[in-house]
Amino acid sequence: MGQFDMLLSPAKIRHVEVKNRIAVTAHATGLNPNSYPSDKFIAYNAEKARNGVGLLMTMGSGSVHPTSPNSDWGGIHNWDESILPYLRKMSEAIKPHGAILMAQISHRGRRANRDVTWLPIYAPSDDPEPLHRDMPHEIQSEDVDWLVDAYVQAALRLKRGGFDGAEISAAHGHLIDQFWSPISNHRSDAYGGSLENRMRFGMQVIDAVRDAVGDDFLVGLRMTGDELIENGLTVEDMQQIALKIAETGKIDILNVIGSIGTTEYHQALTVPSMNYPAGIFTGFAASIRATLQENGFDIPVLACGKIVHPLQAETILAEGQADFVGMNRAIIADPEMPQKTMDGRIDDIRLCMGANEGCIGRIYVGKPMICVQNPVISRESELIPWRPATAQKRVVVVGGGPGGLEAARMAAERGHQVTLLEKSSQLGGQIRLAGKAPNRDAYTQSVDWLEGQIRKLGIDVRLGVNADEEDILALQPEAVIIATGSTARRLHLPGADAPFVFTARDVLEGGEDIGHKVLFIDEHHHQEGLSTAEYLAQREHEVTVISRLWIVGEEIDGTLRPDLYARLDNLGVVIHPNVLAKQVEADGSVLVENYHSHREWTMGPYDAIVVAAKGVANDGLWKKLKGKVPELHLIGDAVAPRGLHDALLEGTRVARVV
Amino acid sequence: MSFDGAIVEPTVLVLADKSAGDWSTVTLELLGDAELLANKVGWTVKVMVFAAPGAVRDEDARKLAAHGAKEVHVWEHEKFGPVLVPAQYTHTLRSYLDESMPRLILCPSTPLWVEGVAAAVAPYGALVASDCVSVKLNVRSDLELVRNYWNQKTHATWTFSGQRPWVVCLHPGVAGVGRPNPALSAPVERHQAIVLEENVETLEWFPPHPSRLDLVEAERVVAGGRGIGGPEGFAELTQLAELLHAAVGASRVAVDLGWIPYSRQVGQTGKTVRPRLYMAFGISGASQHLDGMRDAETVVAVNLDKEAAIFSVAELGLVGDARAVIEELVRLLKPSERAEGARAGAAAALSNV
Amino acid sequence: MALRIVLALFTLVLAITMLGLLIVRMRPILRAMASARQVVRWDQPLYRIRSTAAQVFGHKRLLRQRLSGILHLFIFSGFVVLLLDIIETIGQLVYPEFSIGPVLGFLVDCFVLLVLAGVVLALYQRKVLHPKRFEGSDEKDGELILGMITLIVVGIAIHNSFFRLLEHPVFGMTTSADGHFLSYLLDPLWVRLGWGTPMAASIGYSVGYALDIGTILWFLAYLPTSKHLHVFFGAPAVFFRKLGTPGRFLPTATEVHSSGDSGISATRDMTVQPIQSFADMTWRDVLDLFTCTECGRCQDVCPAHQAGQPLSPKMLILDLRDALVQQTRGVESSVVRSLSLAGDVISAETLWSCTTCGACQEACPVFIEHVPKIVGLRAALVERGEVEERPQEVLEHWGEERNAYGKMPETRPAWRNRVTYHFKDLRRESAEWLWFVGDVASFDNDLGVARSVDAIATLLGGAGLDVGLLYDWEGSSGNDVLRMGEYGLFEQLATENMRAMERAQFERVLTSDPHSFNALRNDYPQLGFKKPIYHYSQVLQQLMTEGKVAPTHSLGIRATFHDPCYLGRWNQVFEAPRDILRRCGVDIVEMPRSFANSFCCGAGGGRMWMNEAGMKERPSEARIREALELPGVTHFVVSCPKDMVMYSAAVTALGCQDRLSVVDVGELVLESTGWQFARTSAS
Amino acid sequence: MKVLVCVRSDLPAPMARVDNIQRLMEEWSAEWAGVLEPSCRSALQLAKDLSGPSGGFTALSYGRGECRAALEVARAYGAVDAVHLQSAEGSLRHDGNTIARALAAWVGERSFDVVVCGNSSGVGPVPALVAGHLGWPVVTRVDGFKKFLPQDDSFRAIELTQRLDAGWKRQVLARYPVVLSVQSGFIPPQYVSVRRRKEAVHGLASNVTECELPVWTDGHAPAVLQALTPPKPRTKRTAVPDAKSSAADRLKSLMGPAATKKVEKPKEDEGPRVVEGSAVELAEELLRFLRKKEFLSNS
Repeated sequence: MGQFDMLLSPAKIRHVEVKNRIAVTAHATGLNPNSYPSDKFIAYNAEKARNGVGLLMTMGSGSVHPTSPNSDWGGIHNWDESILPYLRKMSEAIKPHGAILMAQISHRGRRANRDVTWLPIYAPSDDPEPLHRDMPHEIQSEDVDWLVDAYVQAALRLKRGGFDGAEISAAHGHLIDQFWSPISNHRSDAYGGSLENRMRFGMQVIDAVRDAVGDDFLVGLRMTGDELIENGLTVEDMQQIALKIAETGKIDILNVIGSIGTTEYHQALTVPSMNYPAGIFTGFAASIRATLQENGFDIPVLACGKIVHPLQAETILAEGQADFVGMNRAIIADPEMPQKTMDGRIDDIRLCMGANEGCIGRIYVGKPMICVQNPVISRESELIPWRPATAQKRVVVVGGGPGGLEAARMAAERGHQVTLLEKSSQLGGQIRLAGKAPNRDAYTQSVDWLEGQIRKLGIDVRLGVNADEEDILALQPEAVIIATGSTARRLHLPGADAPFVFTARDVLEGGEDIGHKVLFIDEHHHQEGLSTAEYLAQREHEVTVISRLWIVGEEIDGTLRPDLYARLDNLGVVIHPNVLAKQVEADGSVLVENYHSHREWTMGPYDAIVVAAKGVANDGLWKKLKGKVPELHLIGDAVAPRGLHDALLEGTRVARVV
Repeated sequence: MSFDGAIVEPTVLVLADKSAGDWSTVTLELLGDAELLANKVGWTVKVMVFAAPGAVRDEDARKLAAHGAKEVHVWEHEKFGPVLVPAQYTHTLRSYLDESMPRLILCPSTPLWVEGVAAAVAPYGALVASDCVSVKLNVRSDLELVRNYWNQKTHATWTFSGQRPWVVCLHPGVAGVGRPNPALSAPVERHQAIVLEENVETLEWFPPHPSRLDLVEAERVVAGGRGIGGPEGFAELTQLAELLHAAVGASRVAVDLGWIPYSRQVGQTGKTVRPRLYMAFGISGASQHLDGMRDAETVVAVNLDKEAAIFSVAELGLVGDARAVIEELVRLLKPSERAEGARAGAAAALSNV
Repeated sequence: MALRIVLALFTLVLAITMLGLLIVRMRPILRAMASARQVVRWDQPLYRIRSTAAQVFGHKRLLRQRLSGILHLFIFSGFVVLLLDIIETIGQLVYPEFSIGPVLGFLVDCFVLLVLAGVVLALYQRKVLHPKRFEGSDEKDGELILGMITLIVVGIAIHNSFFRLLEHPVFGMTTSADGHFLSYLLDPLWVRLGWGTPMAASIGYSVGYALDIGTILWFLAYLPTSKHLHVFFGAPAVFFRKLGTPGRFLPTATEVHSSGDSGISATRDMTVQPIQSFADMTWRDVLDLFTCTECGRCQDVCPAHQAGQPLSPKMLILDLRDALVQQTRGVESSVVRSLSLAGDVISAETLWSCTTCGACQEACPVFIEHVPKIVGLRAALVERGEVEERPQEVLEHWGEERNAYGKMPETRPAWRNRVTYHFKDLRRESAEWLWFVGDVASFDNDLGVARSVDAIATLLGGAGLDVGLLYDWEGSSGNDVLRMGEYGLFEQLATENMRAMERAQFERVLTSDPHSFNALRNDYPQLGFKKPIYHYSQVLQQLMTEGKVAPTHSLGIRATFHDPCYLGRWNQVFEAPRDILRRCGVDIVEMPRSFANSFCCGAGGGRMWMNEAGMKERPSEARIREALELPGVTHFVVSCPKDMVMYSAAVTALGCQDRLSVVDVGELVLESTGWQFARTSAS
Repeated sequence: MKVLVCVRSDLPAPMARVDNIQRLMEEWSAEWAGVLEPSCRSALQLAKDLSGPSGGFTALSYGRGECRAALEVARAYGAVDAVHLQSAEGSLRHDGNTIARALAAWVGERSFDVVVCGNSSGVGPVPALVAGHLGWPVVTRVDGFKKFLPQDDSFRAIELTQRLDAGWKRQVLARYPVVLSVQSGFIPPQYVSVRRRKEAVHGLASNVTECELPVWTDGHAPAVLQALTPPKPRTKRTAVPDAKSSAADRLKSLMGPAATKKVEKPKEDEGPRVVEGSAVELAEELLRFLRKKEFLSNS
């Protein structure tokens, strides 16, 4: 066990002992349509506690006042007494598992969205939030009292609801941060100007909350370590702020993140995706912790931001960068991660790959969260109670992509005798291809995990088998699952059969001699589009991208798109939105039109034209087998070409009924 | 200030460690802490170095200045060879303290310094704390130390007060090195050290050798298993170990096959090691082997089998032929002929002492 | 008349000399036995007589090796006949008319032929087959003896045949039918050769007589310096062997009864003594040294010997015997005196090689008890502090943390977190059963061990058995400690465990580890422990009989079962695990070495924690190879956590995981019931 | 040669957790017997070897009652005298200076030739402080002794091997009186069986000499133990982006070199990593890793 001595050791926050250093920080889930903690939300949190999370913070951006509504993204409203029964239900469901339970309370200030309650939004100054651009009302000194009181009442409700503590959010450009930060505070009264003045509002909140809740309740503070925005707060500012907060003795734990949610780019950065290094913000936590310690303060510091592996977490703790590690997405991808760590089953952990397209990305667009690689998440009631097979069957799975792998894994777990046939020489299907694109290699972790599990289960895997009808019937299967995926789609354009027209898959598979000057037609709109363009640009191609949409790569997750745009720009890729390709000429030029005005013109000529489009379902085998085997199922791209999550979900669903 | 008649200077004396070519990491860590303390109460940071004549150049001293040293005192003697012995500097240190007693002495918490410094300061009644993690001055200007107890499983906080000189030995690697300020400089003073050997006299020196390095206390271990192919593989591994200043270990299979003696076996039926770096070559990682090395800080493994269990504990896993990788490493790490000559010269000089 | 007087005189002189020599040579041996420590072996006299008869006359053990058993039986039977012949021959010397009658005479001649056949077979075995087990034995001695036997039986035939030629002319008798049919064949030959004259026949008779009686007397005097002392000592050795379960190490109350003290605890220290000198051995140990027939069957079955380690049980006995002989012969140079038995006579490496599997004792036709001697000698090393670094560390862990792994005692029940079944806490509650889990099952991180413990727990839980654990009150049973010769530590561990078990309320004990099973079942009772002890295979068998554990589908696999030394050989539990396997639909294929002849995994007697350097082939790997020879066998079934550790490693080392999987009996039972571990989620 | 060996007690290694230690200090320190600190076992072996088959040696411990186990083992190793310096508080509460001064005072009044001390990790200051107070030389990290020289009065010395930094060793000639320190495992100790321990206990009751630990009263404030806590690693001075640079540059430095490079590079972040390639590539990868982890200098 010595490997995780620090991670699994208990630690104290004020009067409370936390059983280990694994924390989940408060995050949005989109699971609360009425803005009260839903049963689904409670079960989601309880599952984390049951699997051994030591410090469980919940209710991301839990709103303290109607001027900061949360229901646009399924968040919680901690505005009045009506939430109390829900809070009690929550603490009763979670606390018996031994986790320390805290919840976030916040006012989002100018970041709030007015069109839920249709109340004006409030901010230190009348600058709009660059993201949604709603104009706020400047907070008057007489407003401070009711704002502070909103925090106090919310904290008291948590206390009465059986929670162990409240975390005041001063991160992500929420109200307290808005006061702190020169980018949003241009006041000249007692709440603006000097750092002391800018901190005044936050200090009032801290004082009032602590006075109200008393000594036996935890009060934490979430803050950024560096806003990483021009003219914003730097780590040195934050060290000073942390020191001043520590001096009050009223805050029990500091939760340090990085960035600020003010622009698309910074909002993405707060939830660093696979495009960023792991543990990107732990240095900030460390700097703040060091400052506190050098000045004799012993407040525990929590670090977060892409902490995905228990070994990484252990190093962070052992090097004294933090006292707790927030591992949100890691625990979303594998709720059993803490337990598996305790059991030393490290290679059984499904590692978060930072895809974001299931969790935070969906929440930002108002949809409930899922996990792109773990189909169980937020379908706990459907998928957790699985039953061993009543009779063992010979199951043949055709196709070793994610859907086939998951189907094979689950069927074998249930006790079936599974044979997995894969055409190529390796498992993983198109995910392996996707992993070849720049910054996308982490995407293959999803199939790496499945492959590892498949090996442990001892499934009969046959590689290099291009199975036809006879091959399958020869195996005398009692059930056949077809997961043969999709093939690349070629556009039906005049001239598109020219030898210099390639598909994105041709590019990633390599081996094609693609000319220097490339027109990239993005009809895929997800990662296969722009990431392949980046792949070409990295290899010194001169790339022009056209897309008929006005948000190019619209299906790419909102937290991955901004820095992809940034990288494409650095590589000199030119992007034309609203442009539809009409015809490919023999000389390599392309007739295009404006998608809205239908004005036509010719682009090029180009040495090569690369087309990214949705695939074509590869279901020939399925059609041939219909009626010839007792049970036949079709899953994943072979049903309709979609993505990783659909394949996994269909794979696991079908494996539960064979 | 005075202590039993002696004048106590408002200085922090840092004992600098320069055993392997450059300043050790802990020296720079010590300077970081010294500077922090000194800035708080207006002390001066002085650095003391013991070295063979010419071993410390002025640019070496500049590096110390960049990390906060205000004065650098180099004590030189022909007998200070490539490895320093505690007893050799005790007299020099003691005679220096006779003249100028610093408020605080900071040194690395390694056997070389703890035992030598303690012997030197005992007559002055100094308060000594070894294996410290951090040191700071509290509100009453007492020294507050956090010390490692029981293999770093427990921390103890001690306070030093009063007029006696304080000696704090800092555990290497816990503080980290701060950002240097290349603009700073410090005067360098060179002195002749005093080495007395009348009571304890050196008869013979034994240079380090991987097969003699104690596995249990080694900071680095390179271990071989079945995958390195035979006793010749171990000969090469030993060469690599020499280049990396590591001890040689082995898996049970290699020992059973008679490629290397049992004393080198790591595992449940061998030694339990906890080095900072453990490099496993051609070891598949049976649970009985993992038992003996899972507490290593950083594990690197080279194995042909992609599925080998050793990769589950390795921070870096390399899939390939262990023997070939060892050969490559030896080739890449082998110092040039010139450096080789210098090394041999140093060894020869020592054996003449 | 003169002939008879000459022969009588010859016989008398020779008899006095040779018997004198016999006495002179036997005395030191008997004296050594007398000065050795006492142990009483008179319990169950009737059974002892019966079994001695079966072993001596029935050759029960000897016949396990067909050829040598039969040839020995031939030769041995000759010795019985020898008595008849001596009676007849000496009788005829006194009174020529004396005869044992035609029937017995016929028998004598039959046996003469049998013995000759035996000798021929023996020579064939020694010279042609030359089995490895004879390596290190005194072959000259063996051949000399065979020669003597030949001389004797040839002598018998000769003097009997010449006697017939002398009957009438010399002794003046009427020719009688004495049944010596060989004489009818030989007489014509003598006559043809012209040796039928009274003079020649007298000479022939005398030669035959001298060959017969002379060799017999010479043989008697020769015996004390030869391995053939077993002629005298064999039967007593069998008679005075240790009875009861073989696995008991500590002496019983009756065995130490006559040593004069009343309480057991007071005498235990005296009876289990490190063997520093021969005086520390029991008389039985000394008897063993001189009973050894050098047949080498022990060496043949010894796992340490096969692994190329320095131990041979045979050589150990012979080396001790030679050392004792040197001492008794009065070679009392200071060099000899200063030699320590453990270390000098028998090297430390030899002693630490032993796995205490007991195969040697099981194979020994004269019931020599090797293991107690090895352990006693180990104890001498332990008392002198000569313990290798690694086992030393383990002994210290046993002393300080009461487990071999040096883990916190509180973490002993940590394995429990893996299973959902709730075990009672016997520190507070009472239960019908105590599960004494043991060190390996509690602490070893081998995946197979975890699997098997989980399976057993799930089965017990599923069957609704009322089971409790001692939690941190449990300590190592000390079985290995005792066999490593650290007696004091064993006593300490056993006392603490027994104190804990006295405080807890339960009816019976279930063990999952045959080593704990052995200590609790056999040695703890000598310290006063009284509760019944079961191995989990026995409990599962019972539960299956009662229908509480019911296989729902037949596994339909071919498997081989490995008998753990401490379950099978030492405790005679062979059937329970096999029975439950059959009930689960397992087709059991026995390995050539099975049941009492099972081959040790190499972990016993503390070997699990010792250096394995210099082994040619680990016993566990040899065993796996043995199993791989069996056609169609896919599973290697174990019922001991140490076996699980050793054989999992062996299978991995041999790279045959895909051909043979090592599984616990419990796992297979669980699989056949279809019960599942309560898995927590699907992800 | 008159040999003194200083022994002390310790917790069994797996019990060394802060809650146990705190309990030990507060609740058990009077009765708790402890176990022999492992390096003292090597010290005892060295003392035994030094004093030869015929000579005995003296064992000395200090503290409250907690050294009983240590003295038992010392007796089992053959210490003829067992001395215990009794103090009102357990040895845990004393700092090294107080202990060293007390030991030196006791030793100074007697005529020992060699004082052997255990030093568990090699960084305990007590043996050297004792030597310093006595004005004797100290040979640290002894890992063997070679032979006795003729013991006439004019030249009394022993040959020892000493371990130095970085795997160096030297052989020295040390004249009496001298203080020696050993680390655990440097001198392979003999096993002490439970029976031998028990016999030693019988002898111990009548043989241990209790002395009062001299209290250091020279008017200066001593070192004070304030608290024992679970380990709370100190924050390393980790390199964070320079707050003075622009936000874009700060971000760039957080992203590392991969962000600006055109060619793909394997990621070096997420925990364990398995790399395939030719031997040369692997070796280079390994060296890169070692440099990144500061096991090799970057030159």
